[in-house]
Amino acid sequence: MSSPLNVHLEHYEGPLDLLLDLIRKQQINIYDIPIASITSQYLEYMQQALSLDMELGAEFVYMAATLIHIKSRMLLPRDPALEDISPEDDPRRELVDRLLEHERFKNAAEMLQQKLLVEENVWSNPQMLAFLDEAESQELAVTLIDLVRTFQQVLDRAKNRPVYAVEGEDVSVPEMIQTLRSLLETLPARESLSVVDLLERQRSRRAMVALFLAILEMVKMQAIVLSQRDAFGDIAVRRHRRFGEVFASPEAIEAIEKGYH
Amino acid sequence: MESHENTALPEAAELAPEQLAAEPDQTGTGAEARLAAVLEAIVYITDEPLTADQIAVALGEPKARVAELLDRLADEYGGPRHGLAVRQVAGGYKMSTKPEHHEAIRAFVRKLQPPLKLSLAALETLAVVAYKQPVTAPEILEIRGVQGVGVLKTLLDRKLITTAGRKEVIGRPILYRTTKEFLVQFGLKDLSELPTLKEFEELRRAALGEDEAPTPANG
Amino acid sequence: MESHENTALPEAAELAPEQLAAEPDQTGTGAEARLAAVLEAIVYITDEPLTADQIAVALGEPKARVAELLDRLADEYGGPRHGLAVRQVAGGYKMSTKPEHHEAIRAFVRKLQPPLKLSLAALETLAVVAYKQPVTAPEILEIRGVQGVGVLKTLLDRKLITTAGRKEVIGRPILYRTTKEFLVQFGLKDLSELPTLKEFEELRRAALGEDEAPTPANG
Repeated sequence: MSSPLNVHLEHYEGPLDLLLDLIRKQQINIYDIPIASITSQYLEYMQQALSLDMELGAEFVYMAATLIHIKSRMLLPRDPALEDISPEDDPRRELVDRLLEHERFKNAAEMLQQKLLVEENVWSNPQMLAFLDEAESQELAVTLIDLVRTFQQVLDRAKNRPVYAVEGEDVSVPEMIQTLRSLLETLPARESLSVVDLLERQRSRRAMVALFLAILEMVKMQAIVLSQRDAFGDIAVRRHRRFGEVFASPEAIEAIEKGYH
Repeated sequence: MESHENTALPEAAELAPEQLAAEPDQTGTGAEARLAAVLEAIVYITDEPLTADQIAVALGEPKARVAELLDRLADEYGGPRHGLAVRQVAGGYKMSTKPEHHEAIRAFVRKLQPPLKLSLAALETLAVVAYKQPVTAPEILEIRGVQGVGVLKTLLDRKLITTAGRKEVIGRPILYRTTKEFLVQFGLKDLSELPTLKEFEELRRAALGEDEAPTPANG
Repeated sequence: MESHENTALPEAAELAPEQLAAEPDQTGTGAEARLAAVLEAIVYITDEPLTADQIAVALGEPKARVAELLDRLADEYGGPRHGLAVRQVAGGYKMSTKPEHHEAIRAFVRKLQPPLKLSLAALETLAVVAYKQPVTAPEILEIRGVQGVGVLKTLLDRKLITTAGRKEVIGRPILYRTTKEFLVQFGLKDLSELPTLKEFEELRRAALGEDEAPTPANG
């Protein structure tokens, strides 16, 4: 049997696109998919893609597993007596539903593209500007997304801002520990500070480094606990339960002061 | 540069109907013609489609009358003698050239607005948002069967979609919906103008049923 | 992914026949009406007045015919039903609103409830307040790295932010927070609906990953 994929290897956005293409090109009745041959064609595509170093996402692998699973379920003989009591759903049913749903949205996307095509051939020439005050015409209509994006840009700018060398503004690690300590002391129990926020508040690179070292020292002293909810997420700082104990003895700070002088 | 200064009108500060009619004839068709003329001017200048309600409120005119005159305006421009159209887009009225003259007009268009280029992935995502809104990113991924929310950002950047609160499920994912800009860019009067998903299904089935011809290889 | 950047006619014709199909009857009054329509669209779309000669040459139509149709167009728009005019300016034709309606239009524009519009500085400040609230003016300056307390007043005037007591540090600076009006303007039920920076970052990173960086083989 010849594969519909022999000519050239098409790029598919996802496994549903690939399956739909296989089904539609061979004019297969989607409600009665020959799962064995479709599965082997699907796997053949994956193999060819692999040999050509084409990038296939994890979802392609997952779909392959799904197909094989369906195939095995269809091969299993069902007890006719059992079938009478509780007729089993067609194992292909869920996949077919997903394929049809996906296809509907592909068609909708096509329809949208046609609408765009028409709009591209239509021009407007509004003359509102002549009737607006100058100040108004320089303002932008804003949405929520602009708000987030703008905040992100402000933070990026703050990060890339040239660090002005402010004499006397530089702080030592022990000073930074004291600062952090007082910040944390006033913080309600169980609340945390964001490390990113703390770093952003520093005015110089030196201060940032000092803050960073201070945090490490305080972890070592068991004065604070760091937590991170997600990989690459922000890091939260909160008080260790021994927080009070640690700072009760002045030796701890003294030891650090010596270490940094 | 321009002379909108030589206006004969005294203070038309509050746009009461009597004041709008500058000419002596205050009755019937005179005032009507004048309102129609003002509406035409308004549809011409505005950069965003305005609804009949918005226009009526700002003018201080009865909504029904404004709506009727706007529809009449749209009808008039619909005729073949006109190269302009007054179309209903995003619930409002918008003046533009007619699509069938695009070839002739193209040569004269200075500020060709860059066409809205969207990848197929972006269009599919947009379609899912349009039909399933409000919808979360995981739900979109489920339907598309593909990893990748990057296109969402493209759509957000182009203001075709926006956020619509959060879904009250674990993780409180952000909900997305289409914007007014979406309707404008795609020339849609409102969302109900989109064909239903069922209609797509029927079209396809009809095509397969009547015609056994292989579906053309797309591309 | 297809490009319809240049004239999309062949494709277009099959895609949306009724809307884009251009040609039909080129004879007699049909052609005349069509040329008149094209002229109207051209006069509308061009910002510089074009002479009848310029238009005729570009369209490949007889100059006399173009000039005649343009004059007829100007006559038609001259009627009182029209709020627009096609006037001869500097030897060319140009569409504009009629001067006698300018007061009405200006008053209309003033009364329009505009979408929330802000200068970039105001938007930045609002964003900082939204995400860092309650926050003081010095803290805002610190984050933005730009002087400009004037925008705070703008935001206060527009009722997008309000004061929220004083911060107990030296100088006891005033704290600011966003208002209910802020929520209304941005379509938020409450502040927890603000997308977090993390969510935005994820979209951004995903967008970069998908659109630009070629993903390394096998994830």
